Amino acid sequence: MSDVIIDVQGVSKSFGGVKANTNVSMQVERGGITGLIGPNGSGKTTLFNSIVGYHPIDGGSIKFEGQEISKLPVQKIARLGLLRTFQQTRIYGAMNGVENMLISLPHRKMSLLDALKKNTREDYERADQLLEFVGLYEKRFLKSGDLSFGQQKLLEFAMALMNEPTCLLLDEPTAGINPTLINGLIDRLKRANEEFGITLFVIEHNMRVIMNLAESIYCLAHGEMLAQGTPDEIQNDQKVIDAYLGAH
Amino acid sequence: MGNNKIILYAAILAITVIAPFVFPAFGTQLATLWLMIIVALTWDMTGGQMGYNSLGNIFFYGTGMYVAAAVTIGMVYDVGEYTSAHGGGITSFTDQQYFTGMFVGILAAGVFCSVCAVVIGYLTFGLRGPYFAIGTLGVAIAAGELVSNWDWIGGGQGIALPVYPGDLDEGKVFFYFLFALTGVAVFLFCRWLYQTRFGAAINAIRDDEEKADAMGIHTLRYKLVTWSMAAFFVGIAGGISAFQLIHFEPLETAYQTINLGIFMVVCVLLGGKGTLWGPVIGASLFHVFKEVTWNYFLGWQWVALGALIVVTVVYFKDGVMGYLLHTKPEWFGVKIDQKASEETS
Amino acid sequence: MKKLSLLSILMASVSLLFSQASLAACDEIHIGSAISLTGKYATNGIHAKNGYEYAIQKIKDAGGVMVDGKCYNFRVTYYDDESKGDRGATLAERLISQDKVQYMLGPYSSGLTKAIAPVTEKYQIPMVEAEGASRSLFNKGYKYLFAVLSTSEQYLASAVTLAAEMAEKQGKKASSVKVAVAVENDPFSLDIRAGVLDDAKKYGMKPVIDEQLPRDLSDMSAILTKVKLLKPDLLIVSGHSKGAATAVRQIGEQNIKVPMIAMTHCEAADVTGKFGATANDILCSTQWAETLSYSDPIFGTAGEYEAGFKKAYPEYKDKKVPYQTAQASAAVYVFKDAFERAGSLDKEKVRDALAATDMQTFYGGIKFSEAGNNIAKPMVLRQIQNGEYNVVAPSAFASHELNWPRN
Amino acid sequence: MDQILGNIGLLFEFPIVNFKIVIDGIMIGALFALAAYGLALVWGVMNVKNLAQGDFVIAGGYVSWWLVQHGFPALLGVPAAFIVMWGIGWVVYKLVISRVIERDLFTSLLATFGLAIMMAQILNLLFGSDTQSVDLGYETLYFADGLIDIPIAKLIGVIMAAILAAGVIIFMKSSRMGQAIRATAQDARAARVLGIDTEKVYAFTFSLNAAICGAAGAIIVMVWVIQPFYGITHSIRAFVIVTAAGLGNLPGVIAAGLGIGALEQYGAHIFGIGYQQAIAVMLLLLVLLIRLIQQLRVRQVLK
Amino acid sequence: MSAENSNGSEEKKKAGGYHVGGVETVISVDEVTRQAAAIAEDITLDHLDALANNEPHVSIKNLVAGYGQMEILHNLDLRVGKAQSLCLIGPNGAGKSTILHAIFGFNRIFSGKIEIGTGSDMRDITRLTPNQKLSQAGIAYILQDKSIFPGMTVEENLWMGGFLKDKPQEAKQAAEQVFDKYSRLADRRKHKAGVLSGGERRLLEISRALVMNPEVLLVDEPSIGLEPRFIDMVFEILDDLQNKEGKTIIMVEQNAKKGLEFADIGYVLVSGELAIAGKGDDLLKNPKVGELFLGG
Repeated sequence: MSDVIIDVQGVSKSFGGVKANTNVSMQVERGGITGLIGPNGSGKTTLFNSIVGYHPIDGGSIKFEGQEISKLPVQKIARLGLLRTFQQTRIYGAMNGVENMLISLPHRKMSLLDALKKNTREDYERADQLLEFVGLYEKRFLKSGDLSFGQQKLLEFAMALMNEPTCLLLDEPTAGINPTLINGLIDRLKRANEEFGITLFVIEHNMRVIMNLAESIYCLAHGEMLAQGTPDEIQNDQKVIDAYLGAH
Repeated sequence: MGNNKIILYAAILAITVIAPFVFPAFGTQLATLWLMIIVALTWDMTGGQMGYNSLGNIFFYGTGMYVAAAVTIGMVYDVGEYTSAHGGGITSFTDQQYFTGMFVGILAAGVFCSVCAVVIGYLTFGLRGPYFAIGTLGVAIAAGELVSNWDWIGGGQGIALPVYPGDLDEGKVFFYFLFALTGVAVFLFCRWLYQTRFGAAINAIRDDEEKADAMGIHTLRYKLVTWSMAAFFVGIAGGISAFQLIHFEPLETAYQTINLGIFMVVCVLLGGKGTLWGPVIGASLFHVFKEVTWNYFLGWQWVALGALIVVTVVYFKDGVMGYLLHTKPEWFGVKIDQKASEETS
Repeated sequence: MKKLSLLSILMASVSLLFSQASLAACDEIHIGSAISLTGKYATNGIHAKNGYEYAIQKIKDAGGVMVDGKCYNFRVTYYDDESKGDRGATLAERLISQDKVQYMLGPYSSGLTKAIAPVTEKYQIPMVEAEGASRSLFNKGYKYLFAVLSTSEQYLASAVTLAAEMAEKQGKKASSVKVAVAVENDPFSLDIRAGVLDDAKKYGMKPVIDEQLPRDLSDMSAILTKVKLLKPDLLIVSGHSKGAATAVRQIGEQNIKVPMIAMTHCEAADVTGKFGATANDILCSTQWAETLSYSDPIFGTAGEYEAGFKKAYPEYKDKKVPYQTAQASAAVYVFKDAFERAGSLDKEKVRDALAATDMQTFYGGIKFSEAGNNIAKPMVLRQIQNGEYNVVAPSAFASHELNWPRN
Repeated sequence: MDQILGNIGLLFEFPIVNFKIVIDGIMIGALFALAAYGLALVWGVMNVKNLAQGDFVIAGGYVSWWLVQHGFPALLGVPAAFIVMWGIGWVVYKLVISRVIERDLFTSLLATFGLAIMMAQILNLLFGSDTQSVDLGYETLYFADGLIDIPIAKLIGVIMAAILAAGVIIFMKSSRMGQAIRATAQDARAARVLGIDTEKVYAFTFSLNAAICGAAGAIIVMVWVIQPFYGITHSIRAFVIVTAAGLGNLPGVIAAGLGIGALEQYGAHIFGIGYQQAIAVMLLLLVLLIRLIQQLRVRQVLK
Repeated sequence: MSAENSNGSEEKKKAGGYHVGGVETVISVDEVTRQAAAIAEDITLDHLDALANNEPHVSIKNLVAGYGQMEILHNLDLRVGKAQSLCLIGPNGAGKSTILHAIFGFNRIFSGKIEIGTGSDMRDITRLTPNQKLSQAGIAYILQDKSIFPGMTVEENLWMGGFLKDKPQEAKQAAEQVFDKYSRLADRRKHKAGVLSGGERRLLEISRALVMNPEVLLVDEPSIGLEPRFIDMVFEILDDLQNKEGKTIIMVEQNAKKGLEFADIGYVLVSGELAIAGKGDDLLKNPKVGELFLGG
């Protein structure tokens, strides 16, 4: 259990004097599913953005596979194989599902000459397979902008898989999804982890989801790392209960 | 490719070839039409397909003109002396000097412009939306101003190339085919490019660059490559124009920001942004409109052109191709799934 | 007044459409011209066009052009070149290949002429032009280009001579004269600059300021500040009408004290009308003045030309008829003369006749050099004295004494 | 090169020249700032980048000039241009701008560019292509041996510009329409929920912008010259200023306007007046580049 | 381009190497919609009236509405009594927010009526503009999140709430009353609204709508993006407004559990039509609703 893929050490970040993250440290194990929870305003999204390169950090270090990434911009980090999804899903609404998948081919592994080729039969097949995997095969020729929010989230997830990431960061994958869809999504996430061997790092608001999904959970509150442990440990941690559930 | 398409392409090709012989009097206008098609198609590479609306592509046109001229002249004379206002002596070029100079000059124009695109792109592709448009416009204006103050290349006097040595009508046809060949080459190039993964990637940049970044697409590299490909062709078009126009000067002919620089954008919008045929159709319509207004609305042609721009942009936003896509989707092989389109509400 | 010019554009375009039907008696000689009806040269372009039209009417009234016993009238097809070179070149192509004109009248400005001349040369179409003075037009070996006006390096060169004379009168060396030059960055003005610098060099004078004005000039106070600091003895300004207007205005505003100021386009910019006394004592170069003693059988004397023109074009009644108009008329007259001498409509014969031109006109003598520029007519320099344009140089034409120094 | 060094030398040889340049720059910059503020307003409130800004200025100038030609006092030109351009702004809004507000940013840029071409040409057809100006016939004040000259006309112009700017500031702060404009700029949807008729706000804002530009033009024609085709330079300057100052920041716009006026004068002095336009554009590029580098430091791009 | 490929076989390919999702795990929104339609009850107007205690304050009758050419609500009826609260739940795209938009006059109404008041006081307000809705009909709309004016102070934000008052002074007075009620806001009155915390912003959004003293509050997703303790705070405020001040509340809530716990009446909306209507508590207990929307 010592193969750490994302190593966050003592990261601090403040916006205009307001401290969003203070000395946060955490690790994501290779091949596992790690969760990050915390109430709104606890600095989850800030930490997430620091890792994916959306803004610079004030101090500390973030390493991906041993490489310091805290100064790299988004696209360079993505090209290392550390991929993210967006909370407000981002897919190419004007294109259909297959086109979306084909765009998601791992360009980071391509030379310019490779990019100047047309898509191969294998590319199309893989796109179809993954669309089937998330249950969108029948809708693959629909304009994706016309899909429902939940379907768009699934498409985005499929796109991420198409990209063959080493590690996938998911920003609130179940936010705004109908609860009935959530079970299926959890199932897909788990299978992506097991079958494709993709390390998942999931930020979630929904306790129920994360408890079912993650093997290791971190809890942030007020920008500080409050607790870390297995789902059971976290669920019974008094500090977490106080911070997260408020008056409950 | 379906049968219909082959017939269509063959017909267009045939018209292209015979046009200058059928309408010899219109040779220059037809050549200009191809120029418009070239600049519109290349503008659409970044503007329509990649979402970077440059107002500064005219920079490559002007630079292409000057590079072609400087190289051609430089192979025979000292450019500074040639352009000098005091420069005495009547200059002359042999046929061989003329054609070698033209070949090398035009090619150099293309290459130099694509290098310029990479350099300028490196600085400006961090800009988005209006800032990119204004920034590139600024580059083009600044370049025109600087060249107009650069005596070596003729400054505000402009620069004159030698006249085509052969027969006059032959010369006209010659330039027509230079433009037409380039135009066809650009069209085929675009047609191929948009079908590759690269084409899909630049579409992705257009639709959501942040997402493209997050998926690890080499956005900057692709942007630079696209623009430099576009610049290559615009530079070549500029080089050909230089020889066709013979005399040109920086502010109104070469770096004509508010003429050709904007017209190419209007052509694309008129025809339909982000489509292969849009720029071609738009350029043709625009060119005809322009020629007609300035025949029959003498003095008012600019008002008419301005109005055309406003109307196109404001009321006709998807252009001809967009309109056809809406009303005749079956022409484009798009199948409408009745059930699906109902569900989406 | 402005409305009138607008109206005249419309009328012209309408008459263009219907003109084929309206003329009868004499046959037509079809001439083409791309001229600036819009864009920054529009004012002068319209002056030139009016000059062409007035001459055509006068020639028609005088019985037309008699070629080999047949009577002809001129008809001109105009296109608007928008004051842009590439447009002009395209239009010239169009006039020649689509409208099939065999002869051309020039556009306005040296820049446009430079753009069009290669085209007319290419098609071997004789072009008589009246508004492109840059001498760089005449070192290209063009054989079909003829200019009735003096080349631009002569425009203000006599001002340098005047300044030298004045310096010597004061007991100073001519070489001590400090010259400041501010010209627009266009072919015409750059040529003027070249002429002035050449002449200054001859006298050993030193240019203390040598700057170029931008094409959309609206402020030249930066140069005028340097003028204040460096105190030149002669200030040369050239920038078409807007250069003249801006310069006179700011010279007055900033109270620039230079003993001699010389510029072009004073009349076209109507500096006396706009700025009154501020314009006093400024030297203005002109190709022609109505006070000069030239004359010819069609237009009469220079003074009669002025009067006749004002009658035909009432919008000019409150101002000077600009020389741009007069030389445009002269260009048409040159064509008439050449056709009649050639006795044929063959364009090669006409070209040869044009080359052999040697005539007197209300505009002055016209005789073309090998290169096609007019060598029979000097430039004159007028000084604005109490709101009047009085010829002060060269001495052969001078009607008034030079006021020096300017105050 | 020698000339540039010589020009720099003059700055040290006659230090007073620096004052002159700065004063000139500020007097010009004050007028740039007005048009730029109008641009910042429409940009901020309705996300319209108006490239016809300069042409509104020139049109305002011609309104004033026309009045003077017809015997009206010159100072009347400023309010008259304000009112006339208000009307024109309103018409332009209804016909064009109202249809580009919700559209992508390039649309407004191009639509207003078409507008700019039309306006310039119509002005040319109406008034001719000559440069025009209105001579107020006022004296010029001289200082420092006549090296510094302040034409009273310019002084009046600057004062009028200041009054106009102050009026606009007070209007935006305290009037209801001003508040509605600010609210709409910050969140149009929320403003609609509170019963603000944003359509009316947009129309008002755009008309106000045109009116401010028109008044600026009426001042410019008194202290400078105008010509139908000068619009684009004013537009470019407005964009330089707004880009440098940011949106919704009136003091910033004024400061940037004055600063750019001064910088341009310095540039014109050192490199020669022929580079004036190039200098304005270079400043724009420089500002963009600086802002870009700033953004890169926070791992972002300039939107 | 992709059209060529659309001719490809429609039958499911056996994906090499990957599991193919079985029918039981295929997740589909359509499936939810289908199930919802299956449980749809026959809803009578009497039933709706009864839920509104037969004294509806806001009534929607046979409403057909949408955006542009698109029809989203089909023949919808709604009744809510004075000082009652109604919560609309349903899958994404069912038209919940469209109802609020229609009531406030933000979208296109093809046919049908919206009325306010009971008996003889009943007024047809279908065609009023948002502006008139707020100033004449006493209806206020509280947007989802991020609708404050960040560059204005808290005080100015409240004054903007009274934009439609005849005199600015009245708006200021009304704002003072709001400050008296919510001292948390009063403490920050001179601060820029942009620096407020999430909960404070939501409080400001709600209280800003109170400046015009409306009778009906349209509340769009009050809990979205809020941490749990603020969610409770928001519902307490709404509860206070309904029960102490007699405001009628019509709410859209994604968090169906919270919404139904709070509301007197619950409507389940599917594809622009009413599927189930009942008392909030009843719906909570309804197993079908629970299965569909409450996550089991």
